[in-house]
Amino acid sequence: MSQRIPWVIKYRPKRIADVANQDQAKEKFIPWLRQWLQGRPPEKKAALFYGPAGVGKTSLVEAAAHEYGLELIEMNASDFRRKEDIERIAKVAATQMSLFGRRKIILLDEVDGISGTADRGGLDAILELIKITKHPIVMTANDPWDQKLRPLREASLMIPFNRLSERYVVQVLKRICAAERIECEDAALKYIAQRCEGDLRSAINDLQAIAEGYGKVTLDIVRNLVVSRDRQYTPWEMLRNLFMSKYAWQAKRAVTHTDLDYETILQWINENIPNQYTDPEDVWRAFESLARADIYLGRIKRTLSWDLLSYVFDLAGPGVALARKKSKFRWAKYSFPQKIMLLAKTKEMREIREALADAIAKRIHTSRTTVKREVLPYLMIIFRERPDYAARIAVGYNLTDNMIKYLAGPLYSQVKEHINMLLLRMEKPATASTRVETRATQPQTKNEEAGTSKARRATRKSSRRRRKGGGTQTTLPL
Amino acid sequence: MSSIAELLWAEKYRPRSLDEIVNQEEIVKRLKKFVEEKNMPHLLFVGPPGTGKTTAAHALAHDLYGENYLQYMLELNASDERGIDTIRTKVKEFARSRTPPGVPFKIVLLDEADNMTADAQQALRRLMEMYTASTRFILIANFPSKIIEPIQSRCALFRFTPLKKEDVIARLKWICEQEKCKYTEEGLETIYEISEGDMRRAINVLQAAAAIGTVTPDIVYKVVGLAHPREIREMIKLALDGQFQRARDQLRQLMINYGLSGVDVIKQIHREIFSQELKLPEELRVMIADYAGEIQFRLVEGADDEIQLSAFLAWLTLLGQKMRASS
Amino acid sequence: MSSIAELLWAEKYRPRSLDEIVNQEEIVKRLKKFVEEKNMPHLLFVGPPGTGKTTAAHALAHDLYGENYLQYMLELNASDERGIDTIRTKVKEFARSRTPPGVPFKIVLLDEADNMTADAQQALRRLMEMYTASTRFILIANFPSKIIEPIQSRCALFRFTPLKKEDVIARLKWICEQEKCKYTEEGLETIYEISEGDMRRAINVLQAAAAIGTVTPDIVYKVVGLAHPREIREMIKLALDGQFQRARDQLRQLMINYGLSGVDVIKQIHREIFSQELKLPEELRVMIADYAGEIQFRLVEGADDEIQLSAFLAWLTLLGQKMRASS
Amino acid sequence: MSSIAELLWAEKYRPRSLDEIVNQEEIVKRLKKFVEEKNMPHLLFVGPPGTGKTTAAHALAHDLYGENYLQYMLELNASDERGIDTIRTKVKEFARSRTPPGVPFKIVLLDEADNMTADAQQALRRLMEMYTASTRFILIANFPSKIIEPIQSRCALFRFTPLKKEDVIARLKWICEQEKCKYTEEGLETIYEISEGDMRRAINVLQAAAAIGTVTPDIVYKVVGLAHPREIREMIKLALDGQFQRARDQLRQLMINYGLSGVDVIKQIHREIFSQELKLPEELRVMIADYAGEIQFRLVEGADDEIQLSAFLAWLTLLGQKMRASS
Amino acid sequence: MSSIAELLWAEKYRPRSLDEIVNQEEIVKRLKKFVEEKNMPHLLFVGPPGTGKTTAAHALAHDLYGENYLQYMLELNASDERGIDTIRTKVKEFARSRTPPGVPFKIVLLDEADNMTADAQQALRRLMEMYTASTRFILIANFPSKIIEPIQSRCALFRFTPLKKEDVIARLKWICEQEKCKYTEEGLETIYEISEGDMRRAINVLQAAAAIGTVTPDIVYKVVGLAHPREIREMIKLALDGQFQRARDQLRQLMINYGLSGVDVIKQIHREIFSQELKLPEELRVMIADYAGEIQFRLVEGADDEIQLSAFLAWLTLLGQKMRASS
Repeated sequence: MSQRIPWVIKYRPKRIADVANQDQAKEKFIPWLRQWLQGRPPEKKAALFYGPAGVGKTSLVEAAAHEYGLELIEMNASDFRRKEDIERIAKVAATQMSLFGRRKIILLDEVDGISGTADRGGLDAILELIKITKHPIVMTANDPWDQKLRPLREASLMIPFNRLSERYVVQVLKRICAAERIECEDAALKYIAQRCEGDLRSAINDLQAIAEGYGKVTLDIVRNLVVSRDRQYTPWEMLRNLFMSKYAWQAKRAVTHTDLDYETILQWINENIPNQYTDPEDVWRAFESLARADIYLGRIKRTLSWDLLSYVFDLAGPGVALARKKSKFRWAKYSFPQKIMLLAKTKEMREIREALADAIAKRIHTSRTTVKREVLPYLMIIFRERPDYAARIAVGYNLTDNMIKYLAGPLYSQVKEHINMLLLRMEKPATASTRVETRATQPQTKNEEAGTSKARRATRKSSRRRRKGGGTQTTLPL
Repeated sequence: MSSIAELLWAEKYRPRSLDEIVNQEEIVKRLKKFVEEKNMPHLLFVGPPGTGKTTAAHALAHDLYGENYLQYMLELNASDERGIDTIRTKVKEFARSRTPPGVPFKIVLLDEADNMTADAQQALRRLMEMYTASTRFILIANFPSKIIEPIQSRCALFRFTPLKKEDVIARLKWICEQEKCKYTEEGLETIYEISEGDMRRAINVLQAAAAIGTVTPDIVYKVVGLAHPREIREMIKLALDGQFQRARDQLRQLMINYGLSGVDVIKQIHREIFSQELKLPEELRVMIADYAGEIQFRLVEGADDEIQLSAFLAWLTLLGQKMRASS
Repeated sequence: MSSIAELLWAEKYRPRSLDEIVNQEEIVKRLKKFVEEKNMPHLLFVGPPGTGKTTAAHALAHDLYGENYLQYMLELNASDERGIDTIRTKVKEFARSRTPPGVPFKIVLLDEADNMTADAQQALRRLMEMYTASTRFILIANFPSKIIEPIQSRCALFRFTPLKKEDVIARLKWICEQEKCKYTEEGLETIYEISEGDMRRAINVLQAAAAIGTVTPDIVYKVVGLAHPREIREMIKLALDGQFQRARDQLRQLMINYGLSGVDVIKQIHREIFSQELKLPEELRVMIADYAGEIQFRLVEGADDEIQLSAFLAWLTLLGQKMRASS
Repeated sequence: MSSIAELLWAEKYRPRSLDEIVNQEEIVKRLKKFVEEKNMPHLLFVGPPGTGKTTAAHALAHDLYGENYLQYMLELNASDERGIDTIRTKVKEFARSRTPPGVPFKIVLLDEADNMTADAQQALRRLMEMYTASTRFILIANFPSKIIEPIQSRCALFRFTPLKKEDVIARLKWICEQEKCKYTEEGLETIYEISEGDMRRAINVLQAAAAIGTVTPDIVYKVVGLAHPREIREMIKLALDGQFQRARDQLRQLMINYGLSGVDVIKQIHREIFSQELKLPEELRVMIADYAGEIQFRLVEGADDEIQLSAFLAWLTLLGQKMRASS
Repeated sequence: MSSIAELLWAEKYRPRSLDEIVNQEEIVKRLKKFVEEKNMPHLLFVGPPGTGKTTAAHALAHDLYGENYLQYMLELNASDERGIDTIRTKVKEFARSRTPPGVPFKIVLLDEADNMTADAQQALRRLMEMYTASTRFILIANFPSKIIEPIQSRCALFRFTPLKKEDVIARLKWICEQEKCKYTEEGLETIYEISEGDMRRAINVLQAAAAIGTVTPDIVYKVVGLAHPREIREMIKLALDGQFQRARDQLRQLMINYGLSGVDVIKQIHREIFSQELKLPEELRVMIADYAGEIQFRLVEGADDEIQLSAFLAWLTLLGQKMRASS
């Protein structure tokens, strides 16, 4: 059944060049790998790739293995990774290649998925493995900031991967469509790309599901599959029927005869109550009823008493419909729930905020919630009032470009300029103050990248790159 | 199939193939496409209990592989051990095992996947990818939000909704014809209402009722041990008319005679509130439903049956008073 | 029987054979038929606690197999045996044991069957079918609605209703005569009211009360650790009369003297609201019943006994004020 | 006794034998009978915390078996031991150990028995029967109503009541003399009020207060981490006077300075509304008590402390306004 | 001062060792004893936010284990961890890791422990017992009364008190000198007042203010004003003006863009309604505060914060309309 190979596998990058959109990662990774291949193992014998799912972390390793003719030894979350399992790999890793054997590269995928209970001793064994290995080791993780991974971070070259741009995802999808001779609409591909939020793998899976199901990829089909399908009433019809109901049973029928799920139904009604009702009293009554429906939903979630589901429908349907006492019935224009759209649109921004909160929470020893409430607002003020000072804090916390963008908003480029100036100054010898250096040796604030000598080298490289104007990510030493 | 299947209509008339599934048309249509193409992505079936998720998964497998489909499918449900260890051993082994010629892939069916730990889901996620050439996963869940993001993005999502009245009744009628049993329209409607969109339950009730005689509402209520709606409505009316004590006596009678628990009573009340037999201003129906829900929740949390139901009737009485006062 | 049976009247005066059962005539008649025919289907006994379900099952077995009936009966308690697996093992073993002379089957008695999960009940159903040749099951449950349909449809249903006042009192009197203990009519009536038709409970209370002296209402309330209704009514009246602080003092006294929990107090209040001893406009009873439900729920959720009951009394006080103002 | 006993006055001054127990005379008299007869039934001690239940049980055992009584007594804490199985194993083992000379039974002391589920209590009942030849159980509970009937009827019941004010204060004074610490009358009275008849708690507070200096009300409130009632009253007054903002500042101060949670504050407010120090029309007290119940419930359900108490103060402010407007 | 990298002052000037902690002398003294003896019980640190609880825990560990103390300390935050299971797994794993040289135990630091449910705390207590041989727990909480009794009795309690004004201001001054930033006395006093004794907050405000210019009251107010989203006030005004839809857009801005939770929004609303920026009749303020309490309670019970807050805005809109109509 070879023609049935899933497209994610069929169109996996074969060459390093095929892994697009991750130039910075490659810039760090390839020289490191070359050192290995030239027989001079680098100081950090492992590299840790991190970043969101589906952006090419594993692919890059596979492509490199393919290109340099390395034997790929892989271990991932589906394998047991107890102490003894890692040690098995370690045996292989500790031996030099035989005369005829191929060189090897070891891939430990998803180290953040190493389980505390089932993979007892696994992390310690990996550290041991890194010490003794005679072959390059690459690890991947979505979230490398977990406290238990700290030793791994310290022992590894940290290589960040970016979320893929929408444009790039569309390109890839297009290429696949061409190769598969699938008729496709640009708008449809764009829609898929938007929804996948930089996760190429899920985009390709979606594409394949649609293409194989329908033989073509049009915006209509995509929308239908991606939003809700399989319904007697579209959300618009559902709303129309609901708001026109004179009797409780009609309204109940409206909300139960749609195949939107209950949470989505509530969102549609939430969005459109003020579109339909004009009198504030009606609006309020309707929302009170909807709020009761939401309370039942909360109770179902907490107690798993599905019996209560029908009360959700009673209050979201008849309750909202019968709230109208003063408003005249009118033909209203209904809108798609803004909250759902807004959440999709801001997903990346929210992720950045979480990452930022997480990074800072660990440094000042408090919860993410507290950081979001008590620290980020003040940081934001500093970033938007004093770009020069902000730049120093950005350097102090190794903030990524995205984080800086989030904090500085319109002043982003100014903060960046200051950072570049700081980096230039750092290239001059003996400017770094001792105070900061001591800080940096503290375990939890330890620079993720390397010791100081290495750092300087990396700095030079990154600042040179920056002068060329390339790159979207800063991983700053110090 | 053994004789049990013959005895139990729910088993006997469980759809074997996608064609026999009479509802969820859109879903069935999409699933049939997969059979045609002999290909499919990983699937995630979500929806409340009793909406046919497991049945659909089996029917799909049946249509793909024929009668003996079970040899190509590994089924793990909630009562099975499904920690990270099982995923790494049992599931992996099955996924790795040789795919027979002519079969495009094997199926792993995981029921109540939302109850699996995050660890186990992580391991699963990798398996889904590694063995995607030879194995497809069907995950079944009540709450999609409890499935980790990377798995969701690897699956085609299918939302199952509670069965519609006409679908359930059509199915019941068809079974009645097969089994040559007598029924009235109202009898079947009563079954639908009692079973709340759960097809299996509906068929069980039908069978029990048919064993006694013609399937009428009376017989149905008797069989399931529920009060006759008329009695429930009487109780509601008594309370609304201000006859609180009499309503309470009626309540006691119902609980004793039918052996109803507090939740049983509230559920029956809830059903009657929206019935047209009960003459009520529409707005009041919603208010009563809301309060009934509140009382049911309290009972679920462990409050006392009698005190809570008294409180409910008392509240109805007060409502009736207000209603009369305002008119 | 051992000496414990002697000590506990509920045991000592438990009917041994169907003939000795003095109520539930209808049921007894049907059960005797089975003894005569030496055959029976699976049985499902439902009804509130203390209505004689277990007693009837034992009496039936006694009449079928004679004095040593216990060797032909396997008694399982659903809440004892953890999980269906134990049940399965035990039943398997028991089914293999020799059958009684003259009767073609043995009996498995499963108490509290409604405490089993739906899944376990499904497994049980299969067990019932598997061993139907050599065994009959008697399932006992409080609420029939918690027994799954397929089991219900396999069993003959017997509904046990709460004992009637005259039956309970006649039985208590008879025991008093046997035990030569003194009582007043009101004392026995109080026992009946407290035990709510639960015969076992009634006999236990009788025994405890008789141990102290003549069985009077005062003694009975003392024995069961309840406040005397009079005191509860006084408290309610004080609050309604605007004497909030005194009502609160009374409340404290009750909780301390009788060791009553908040829920106990609310239950007793609930009982008194409907008593004719308390002169109250009907409307007030209704409002109090409504609010008592709210307070009881709060207590179930873990709110503070004293604060909540104070709130209740405060609310009563406010209600009393309004009432006086409007009249 | 180890050094802990020396350190903790509650331990140091705990009565060792029945003779040393200065209150609960009735109970002590009955218990001494058992010692004389060297026989006793199972016992059930009920009553609020700190009324000497555990102490009495130990003293009884001491008087029965002498100084080394602990080797003949198994002490279990129902809420500690996970489930009835542990209890069963331990009791089994203990029952096998040798019996004390001269007394035909050993004692199993089971604390917090009312925290056991009804099922576990059923199992416990069977245990009590099984080992009745060689052991006696002393069960300790706060609320008798949470102990199942069959156990109650197997035990002799002892009701412990909260200690009287004069008894508590006399005891505290006596300890103060032993320990040579200074106190004012009001200081001891404050301790009594805070400890609500719980002797252990009273002694603990006394010790903590004495460690700081003379035992005065101020010191006592500080030690137990409660706000001074004056401050609570001030806050209430500010709100009623329409000074919402200042009342809220006061609230924040209280929460921050004393580390009071919302429930703590509500409890203190509840206490103060009934104090004579706070001049309030009776009607207002009642309304506040009612609303305090509502807020306390919300807090128990997990609502935010500061928001809920602000809402409470806001409501007080409104109330104050209306009051002034109407007068 | 470094001219390149800069840190948050809250981190930069956090005391590293017990010696560097300048207040809470009593506590520091007791903690130093532990370091000397290289032994300690479990600890419970309670007190308002920003009083140095976490800092003290770190400093203690630092002094016990030296610079690399973090490898012997597991830091958890109850409000970030997903349930007790995660905590259990992490602790289990950590307990297995090697112990530090010279000190016989490692430390588990659990912040915001009072955010755990009572059930989770029970599980925690068992964890503490299980690993007591190799680990010590430091629990941090705002309110001691929200920690269950059995945990409290297993820990040595440390009460952190709010920092005194002079302490806070002295510290701020010292930082200003280190950082060479300009300030006025009134500026620092304003910071103290705004931060309500929370040192961390005070330092955050100082840093932001100093970044803008001389730390004067004006600048401080500006910073605090900027830190609190303007959208809250606009939202309230829009709603009162009848612009429900636009008000809701603002709400979404707050929740999605600023990442505020529902409770955060309610808290901010509380702050705004009593601020002088918002012109509102006093009575209205109070009504809104009262209703906000109600809504916050619903947030706890409901599933979707936005729906509940929409209901709040709808109510405000209605209120605004009535207000305009009456004036």
